[in-house]
Amino acid sequence: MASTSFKDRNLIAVIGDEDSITGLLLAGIGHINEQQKKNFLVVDAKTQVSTIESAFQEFTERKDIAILLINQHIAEKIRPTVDLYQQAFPALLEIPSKDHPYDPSKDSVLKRVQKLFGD
Amino acid sequence: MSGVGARENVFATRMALTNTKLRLKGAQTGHSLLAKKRDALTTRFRTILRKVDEAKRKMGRVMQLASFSMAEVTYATGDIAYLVQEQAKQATFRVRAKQENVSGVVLPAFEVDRVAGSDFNLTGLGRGGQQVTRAKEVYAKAIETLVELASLQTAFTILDEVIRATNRRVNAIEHIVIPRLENTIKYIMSELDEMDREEFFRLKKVQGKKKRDTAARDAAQAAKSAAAPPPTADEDREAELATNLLSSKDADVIF
Amino acid sequence: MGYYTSYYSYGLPSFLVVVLALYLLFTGSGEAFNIGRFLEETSPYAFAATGIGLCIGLSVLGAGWGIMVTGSSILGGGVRAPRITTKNLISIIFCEVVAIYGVIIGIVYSSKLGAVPDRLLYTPQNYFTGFALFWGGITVGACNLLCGIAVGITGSTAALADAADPNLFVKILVVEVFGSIMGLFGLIVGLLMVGNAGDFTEYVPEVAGAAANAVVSPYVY
Amino acid sequence: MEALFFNTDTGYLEAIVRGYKAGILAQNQYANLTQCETLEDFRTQLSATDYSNFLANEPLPISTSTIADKATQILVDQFNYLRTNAVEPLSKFLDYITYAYMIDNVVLLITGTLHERDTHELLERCHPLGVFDTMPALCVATNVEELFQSVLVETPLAPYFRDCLSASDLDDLNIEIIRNTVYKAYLEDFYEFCTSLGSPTSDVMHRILSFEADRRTINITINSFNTELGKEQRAKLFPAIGRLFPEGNNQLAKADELDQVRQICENISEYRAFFSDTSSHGNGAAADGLGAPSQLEDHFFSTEVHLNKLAFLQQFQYGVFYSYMKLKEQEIRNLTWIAECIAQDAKDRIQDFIPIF
Repeated sequence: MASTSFKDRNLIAVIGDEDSITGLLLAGIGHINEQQKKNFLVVDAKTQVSTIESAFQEFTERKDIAILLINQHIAEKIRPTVDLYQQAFPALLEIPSKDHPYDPSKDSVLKRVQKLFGD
Repeated sequence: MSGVGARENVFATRMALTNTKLRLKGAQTGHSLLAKKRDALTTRFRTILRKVDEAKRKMGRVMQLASFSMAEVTYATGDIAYLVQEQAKQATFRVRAKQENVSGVVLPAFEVDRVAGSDFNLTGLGRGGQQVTRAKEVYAKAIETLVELASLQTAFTILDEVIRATNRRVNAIEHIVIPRLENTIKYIMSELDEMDREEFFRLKKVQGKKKRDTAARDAAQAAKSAAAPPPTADEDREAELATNLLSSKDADVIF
Repeated sequence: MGYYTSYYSYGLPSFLVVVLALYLLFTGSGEAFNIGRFLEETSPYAFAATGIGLCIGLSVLGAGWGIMVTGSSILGGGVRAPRITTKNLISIIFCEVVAIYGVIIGIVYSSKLGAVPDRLLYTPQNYFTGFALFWGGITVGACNLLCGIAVGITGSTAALADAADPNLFVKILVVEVFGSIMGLFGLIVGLLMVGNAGDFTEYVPEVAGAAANAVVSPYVY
Repeated sequence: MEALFFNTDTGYLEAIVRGYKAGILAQNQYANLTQCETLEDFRTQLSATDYSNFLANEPLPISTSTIADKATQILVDQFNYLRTNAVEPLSKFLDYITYAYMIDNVVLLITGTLHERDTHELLERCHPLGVFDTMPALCVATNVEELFQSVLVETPLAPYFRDCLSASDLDDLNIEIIRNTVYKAYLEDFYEFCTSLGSPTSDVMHRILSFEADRRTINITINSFNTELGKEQRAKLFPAIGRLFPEGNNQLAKADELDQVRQICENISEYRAFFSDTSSHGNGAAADGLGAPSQLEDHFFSTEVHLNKLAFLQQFQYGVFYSYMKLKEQEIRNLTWIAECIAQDAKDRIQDFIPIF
C-alpha cells in the first residue's frame, strides 16, 4: 500500500454525465490544476469509450486523487477495466446517475461483497 | 504409519525429534496467533462489509435525492451545466486522509475537508438561486456520504487483501506445516522405536547367538576354539546421515 | 397606433381647414362660405350620384373591412382547427350581406335617376329627390360601414373563440347576428327616406308657353 | 381602434398563435402523464397530445434532456414560423422576445471565451431562440475584448452591454452580475418599446413585464443575502420598472433578511400572498432556510402563468405572442419535471408542476 502517498491525496474526481457532474461541481469538488487538467470528465452519448478509458487511467494514476466517482452506466461501458481495478487508492466508487437508478448487482465491489456474504 | 503424508526429510534421531517438536510448538503458537488476528480482522471486515452494503444502498437514495434537487434547479433556472463546468477552478470540497489501526493493519479513512468558497454564489441570481443553493447543500451532503462510503470501501479493499494473506498463512500452517511436522515426529518416533526393537532383537539375537556360540564354543572348546561375530556397519551410517539432514531446513517452513 | 399616427390623422386636416378658412376670411372672400348657395347651385344629380356612390362604396368598404378582419382570423385559426373554417363562413356571409344591402339600395336609388335637361332640372321635387338620395346613401353607407366592421371584428373573435372552444360559437354568433341586423336598419331607413321622393322629372310649367326655365333659386342661372 | 387595423398585418398570426395555445396541455392530459410508470408510457401519452410523435425517432432509453430539447425544438419551429410571417412592429416585438435568450447565449459565449474553450462547441449549447446572424462570428474572437469590440457591437444587444461593462472587469465572479445588468437594461427597453406600441399591447405587456421585473428584484435580493454582492451593486441590478419601483426597490436594496423582503412586499396586494403561507409555516423559513424560498419560486411561476393566461383574454394585441412563448416554456419545464419524476421514481413530487389550463 502506498501509505506515504495517501496524505497528498485530497481531491475527488468524477467521470459522469452532465447532470451528475454539475451537481457535484456545485458542491465544490471541481479543480483545475496548473496544467489545465480537470478532475472531471463529462460523458455524453457521443463520448468515445476510449476517451472514458483513458480518463479512467489518468485519474487512477494521478497522485492527488483520493476518490474516483464514476457513474454506474458509464462504468458499464468500461466494465472490464473497472473490474480489473483492485487498488485501494484512489477509491473507486460507482454512483448512480439521474437516468440510471442504482443497481447493486452490477457494482464490482458489491459483487465481491455479495460473494463474501454468500459464502 | 511413517509412509503416510508428507514429512520432512530427517534422520530419525533424538536430536531431530527434539528440534521438530520445538518447531511444532512454534507452529502451533503462530497458528493460534494468526487465527486470532484473522478472527479480529474478519469481525471487523464483516462490520465493514455490512456497512458498505448499507452505505451503497443509502448512496443510491442520497444520490437520487441529489439528482432530484438538480432537476429542481433545471426547472427553475434552466441549463446551468456549462456555466458551472466552466467556472470550476479550485476545489473547495476536498478530502483528508487519516489512518486507523486495526490489528496491525493501517486503514485509511477519508474526512471531508470543506473550505467555504464563494464559487457559484451568484449562479441563478436572477431566478432559481434558492434552488441552486439547495442543490449545493444536498450535493454536499451526498458527497459526504460518498466520502464515507469511499473510506469504507478502501478499508474493505485493504482488509480483504490482508485477510486473504493471513488466511493463506493460517491455512498453510494448519494444513501443511503442522501435519508435516507431526508426520515427521511420528516418523522419527516410529523409526526410533523400530531402531529400539531392532537393537533389542539384535541384542537378543546376539545374546542367543552368544549363548549358542557359548554353547557351541563350549562344545567346540570342548572340541576346538572358534572366531567372534563381525560388528554391524549400519548403525554408524544412519547416525551420520541424520545429522546432515537436520541442518537442511525446509524453506517453506518459517517456524 | 402611436402618437404620430393620431397627430397626422387629426391634426393635419384640421390645420389645413383652419388655414383655408382664415385665408378666405382675411382675403375678403368670407362670403364664399355660403352654405345655402352651395346647396342650391349644386345640381341634384350631383347629390344623387354622390349619395348612390357613397352608399355602395361605404357598404363595400364596410363589408371588405369586415371580411378582412374576420378572414385573417379564420385562416389563422383554421390552421390548427380546420373544423372552424366551414362554420365561420357564416361570419363572412354576414359581412358580405352588408355589401349586398349597399348594392340593393344602390339599385333602388339609381332607378330614381332619369335624364332631365338642365333647364328643367331645378324644381323643388328634384331638389328633394337629390337630397334624399344623398343623405339616404350616406345613411345606408355609414350604417353598413360600421355594421360591416362590427360584424367583422365580432366574426374574428367568433372564429378564435370557436377554435378555442366549440361551445362558444353559437353564443358569440348571437352577438354577431345582432351586429349584422344594424345594417338592415340602415337599409330600411334608407328605403323609407326615398319613399316619398319621386323620380327626377322635367319641369312642367303651369302656364303653357311661359318661360320654360325651372328656377327656384336666385343662385341658379 | 386597434381592432380596425390590427388584423391587417397580424390577424393571421394572432389566430395561429391562439391555435398553438389551444395545443398547450390541459389538466387532464397532465393527469394522464403523471400516471405514467416509465418514460415509454410517457411518450405514448404525449403522442396523443399536440406533441404527436415528436419523440418517435429517438432511441429507446429516452433521457429527460432529450424530451426537453425536442419540445424546445418544436417551440422554436413555431416561433420561427411566426417570426418569418411577421411585419413591423410585430417583427420587432418578436425580436425583443429573442433578446432574452440572446443575453443568455452571449453570457455563455463570454464564459467560454474567458476559459478559451472551443467556441464551436459552445454554439451547440446556445439556446436556439437566441441565435443571431453574427453569432458564428463570435467564434472568431479569441479574447473578451475582441469579442466585445468587434462582434457584440454588431448585435442588437450592444446598447445593453455598452453601459454595463468594460472588458477589463470581465471575470468569473461578475459574469452573473453582467447577465443581470444586461437583463435589467433589456427589460427596461422592452417596457419602453411596449409603451410605444400603445394600448392595448402596452396594457397587457406592462403588467407582465412589471411582474417579471419585480420577480427579478425580489429574487436578486433574496439570492444576494450572504454573498459578496454588495448592497450598492445589488441596487444597480434592479430594473427600474415594476410595481415595487421605486420605493420598494429602494427598500429592497437595503434589506438584509427575508422578513424585510416580506414586509416590503406586503405593500403590494398581489405579492402579499407569496409570503403569506411561507409565514404561516412559522419562522421555519429562517430555521430550514430552504423551504420558504422555493415555495416563493413556485408562487412566482404560477403568478407568471396566471398573468400570461390573462393576456389571452384580450384580442388585437401583441401580448399573446410573448405570453404564448412563456406559457410554452413553462409547459416544457413541466414536461421535463414530470419526466424527471418518472425517471427518478419520485412520485410524491410529481404534482409539483404548475398546470397551465
